[in-house]
Amino acid sequence: MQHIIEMVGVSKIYPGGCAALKDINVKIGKGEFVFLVGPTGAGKSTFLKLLFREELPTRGQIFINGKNITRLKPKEVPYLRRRLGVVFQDFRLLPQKTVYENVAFAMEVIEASPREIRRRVPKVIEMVGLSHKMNSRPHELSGGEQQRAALARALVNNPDVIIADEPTGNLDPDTSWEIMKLLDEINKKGTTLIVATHAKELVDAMKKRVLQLEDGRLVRDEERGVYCCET
Amino acid sequence: MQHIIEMVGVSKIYPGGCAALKDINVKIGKGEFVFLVGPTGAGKSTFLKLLFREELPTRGQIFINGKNITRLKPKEVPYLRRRLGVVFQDFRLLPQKTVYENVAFAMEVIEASPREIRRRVPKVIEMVGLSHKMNSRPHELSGGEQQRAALARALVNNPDVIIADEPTGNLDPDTSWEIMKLLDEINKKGTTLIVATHAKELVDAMKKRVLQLEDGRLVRDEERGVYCCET
Amino acid sequence: MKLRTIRYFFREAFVNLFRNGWMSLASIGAVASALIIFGSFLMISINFDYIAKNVESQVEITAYVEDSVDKLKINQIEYNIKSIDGVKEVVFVSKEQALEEFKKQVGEELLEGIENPLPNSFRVKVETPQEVAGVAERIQKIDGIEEVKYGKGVVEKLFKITYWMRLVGLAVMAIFAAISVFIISNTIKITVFSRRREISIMKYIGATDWFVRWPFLIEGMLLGFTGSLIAIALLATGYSYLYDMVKMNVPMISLLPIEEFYDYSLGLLLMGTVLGAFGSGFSIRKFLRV
Amino acid sequence: MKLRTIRYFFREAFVNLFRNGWMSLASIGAVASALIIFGSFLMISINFDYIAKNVESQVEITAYVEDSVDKLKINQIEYNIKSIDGVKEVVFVSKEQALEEFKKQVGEELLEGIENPLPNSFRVKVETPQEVAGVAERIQKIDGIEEVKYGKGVVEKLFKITYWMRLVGLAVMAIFAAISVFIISNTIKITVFSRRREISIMKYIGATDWFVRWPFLIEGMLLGFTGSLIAIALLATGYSYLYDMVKMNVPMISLLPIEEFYDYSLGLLLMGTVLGAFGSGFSIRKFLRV
Ligand SMILES: Nc1ncnc2c1ncn2[C@@H]1O[C@H](COP(=O)(O)OP(=O)(O)OP(=O)(O)O)[C@@H](O)[C@H]1O
Ligand SMILES: Nc1ncnc2c1ncn2[C@@H]1O[C@H](COP(=O)(O)OP(=O)(O)OP(=O)(O)O)[C@@H](O)[C@H]1O
Ligand SMILES: [Mg+2]
Ligand SMILES: [Mg+2]
Repeated sequence: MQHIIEMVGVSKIYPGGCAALKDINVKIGKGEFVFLVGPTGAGKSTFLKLLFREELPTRGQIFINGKNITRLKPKEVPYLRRRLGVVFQDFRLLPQKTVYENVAFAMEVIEASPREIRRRVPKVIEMVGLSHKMNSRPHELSGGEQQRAALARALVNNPDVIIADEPTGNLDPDTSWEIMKLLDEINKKGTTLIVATHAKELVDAMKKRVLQLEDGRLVRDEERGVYCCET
Repeated sequence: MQHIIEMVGVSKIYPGGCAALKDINVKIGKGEFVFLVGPTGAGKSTFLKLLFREELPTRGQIFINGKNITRLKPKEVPYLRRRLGVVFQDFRLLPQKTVYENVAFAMEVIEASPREIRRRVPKVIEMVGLSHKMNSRPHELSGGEQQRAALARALVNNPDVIIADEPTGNLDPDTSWEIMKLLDEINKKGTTLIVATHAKELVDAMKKRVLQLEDGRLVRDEERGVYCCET
Repeated sequence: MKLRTIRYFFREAFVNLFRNGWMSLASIGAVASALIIFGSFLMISINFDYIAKNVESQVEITAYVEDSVDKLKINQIEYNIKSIDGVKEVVFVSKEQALEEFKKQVGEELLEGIENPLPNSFRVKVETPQEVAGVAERIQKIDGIEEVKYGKGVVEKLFKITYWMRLVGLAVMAIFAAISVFIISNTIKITVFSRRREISIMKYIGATDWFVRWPFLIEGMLLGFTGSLIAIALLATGYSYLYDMVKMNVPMISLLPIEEFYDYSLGLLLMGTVLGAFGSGFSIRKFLRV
Repeated sequence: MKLRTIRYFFREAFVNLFRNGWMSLASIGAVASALIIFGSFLMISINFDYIAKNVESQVEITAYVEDSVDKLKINQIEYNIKSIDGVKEVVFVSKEQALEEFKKQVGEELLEGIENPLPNSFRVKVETPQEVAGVAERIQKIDGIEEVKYGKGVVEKLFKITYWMRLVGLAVMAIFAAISVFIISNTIKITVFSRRREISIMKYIGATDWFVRWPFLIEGMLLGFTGSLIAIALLATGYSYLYDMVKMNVPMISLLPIEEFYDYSLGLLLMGTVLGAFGSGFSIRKFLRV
């Protein structure tokens, strides 16, 4: 199996001294579905932020598709990010744009054709069950609706890797299940998925690879794992 | 039992036409612990926003402690809000202030004495398990840490009613449990609690009164209820 | 309101001033620029007035005395002129003095050996230049005065010019005062706008309008005050530099000495401070309605 | 870059202009105010120059001809003067004309019956007023010229004044140009700052720097353009009003006609537009670093 993501000896110490990640070594293969679990403040979001270069590691190397992304020139960063679809924990929807425009924006960035945009955007919004809110602005949406809008934006360009930071934190169990099934389908088509989550039941039911962080350390890496209550 | 909160025929239609709440009639007694459940977009946050006057109902009356809060003059609104402790779904921490300052601010608003502030704030931050992040700004916190900071701020003034909108959405199951136990303790001391949540397991385990919203309607009101998967 | 709350307001204002870093600098810069502009116009306008006064004060009346009048009568006439209301200064110019001056003007050699055709005269200055016509008329009526001249027509023109100088100066100053106020309040409005979320959060926590507003007001005051100080310092430096340069290089133009502007600087300082405070205080209003 | 992307940039710029509502208005207002200030000083400075030129062009040389010179020789002298480099206009003033003028000046009756002491003379105007001394010297050397006068001393003073008028005008204009640039870029910087979150989100989605920047640049350009148009319209209205007022009420001062400002307005328009565009383009930079 080819490794699409590889972390070698990665540590992240935030200015201020908080060591959010400590010597992480991990390989993720193409097409894998990985859950990232751990208590609050364990470093899950930091782990994901390193992948799309929101943060740079203090030590260590990160390879995506064999390319060392800690050495990227600022000019190359956008092209890295375009191959990743990210659902941010705090959503990061553009406040002035409607759901449709937010999703379309991700396609405009890669200079997709207007026809393609008009075809694809409504389809993806439908997939996350937000068709009825297509023309609402983020501040007119409920928490769960914002979360799904963020998910739709991450999916729209059919990225190689989808990085989702608690994509069901604001969703009821039923909707969470649907979203997970959707992600599973996307994964089956070959997309690599990395999902940080606290949804114990979902993790237990899905039986995917589980990476557990604890206080910045990778304490468990289990194929077909469970959320695990005690470590 | 005395009713601290009473909604009479309350409807909320947002500008744009979305009917978020439809003819809600509900009474909540002093010292009750109420879960507000329902699928995403059902109107839970709207329900809570009506209580602290972020939104005004389109129709109907809302009484808190027997006072009709839909008729409050703008000048009276702050005094209503001071009797409520609110955990917002989107946290609403002041971005320029540290965790300590954010919590202290809620006490400064009610003109508490500096001594009282210095005594009480660290205690409450300790209660939510955030002592090690006391001097961090919100953007330096993980999602779960922000959520607990917001909770600390809601608790600090010992309000009559605590309104929490998904206070565990960004927390792992263990931490969620601790937070719930904390809220239960506070409730046992006489504070009324209204908690909107998607955490099925917690609701099922706590056996409190459950109000279920579905598409803006109150479809279930059960003492010692469960989250309930099918309606 | 409790004393500790007032202390909190001031602490909060100072802390925000520093936390907002370059945003505060930008506001201070805007206040400073606006007041430099307004201050410059103020100075120009005041100098206009000063120069106008200078020029006006040079207006004088020449009263020619009849040739037949003797020394004694002349003293009497001088006394009569002096006792007219509004006369400031009377100088007697004898035939001989007049000829001397005339020779200087026209060129000595041309008038050599000609019998002096010029009469005795008085030069009269008035207190308020605008009264010159009235005074001239009254001098005319004095016995022994042959003719009165005061540049009729020219003086009127001069007054018209100085009147217009003043009017335009004032109008332009008023316009630029308005523009300065706009620039200051505009900038402060934008900075407050960029903190609207903060303001709404405070309100949701249960803060009263004034609890939110006071620190903003004080912060605005500090910004305005600092900006004004900078403006005043730069204006003073610039003006004294200009003053020295003009004095050295163009001695015939005399500008108002800088001391005269002390009171005005206080005005500028007040203006900046008040605008800063009220700009913040007012702009915040619409964000408090939550 | 694809054509559709360019179309997207423009659509985005226009949409943001409207979505940001009063923030856009505030920026336009800032550009307009700053350019009104700069434009006013530009107009003042240009009028200073114009008035200085007017005054300077009135400088003339008077060349007195020796009494002994006859009619023919006078023609010859006139020809000689005309052929001097830099001479613009030569007017012959005969003894009789000179006396007439002198009488008007001094008062007819005083000079009645006196033999005419005044010589024939030429009044010479030069092309560049600053050359007056040189030309005067060369006229002096012409045979038959007794004396040359051009207000030596006074003319130098005059030039000194006009020189200073121009210098101060330019310096003040430069200072106010700088202040205007500061006000515009300052305001735009703050508005961009208040959208920094948006900018960073776009970058996180995978937008290149220029993809984010272009709409801002175009938006800034539109803001600047609109602001400049408003400034120009107000300046033109104000100036033509002033011009008419001055013309009616103070006919002795002549301001530059408004037509002369057409080219300058184009300059202002360009300045506003470019400042708007670059202000946005530069301010955005630091928020792109994510
Ligand atoms: N910008 C920052 N500056 C300083 N410290 C930070 C910063 N971001 C995160 N941290 C700290 O790093 C640690 C890990 O944070 P991270 O966001 O990765 O946690 P997490 O596992 O995502 O938690 P959660 O489940 O609550 O979202 C936390 O203790 C947090 O306070
Ligand atoms: N400001 C608004 N303007 C227009 N519609 C709104 C606004 N706020 C909420 N809505 C709509 O009202 C409905 C109820 O929203 P609400 O936030 O109350 O849902 P919720 O139950 O809290 O959902 P979640 O669990 O996802 O947070 C949603 O369909 C939402 O889109
Ligand atoms: Mg996180
Ligand atoms: Mg909600």
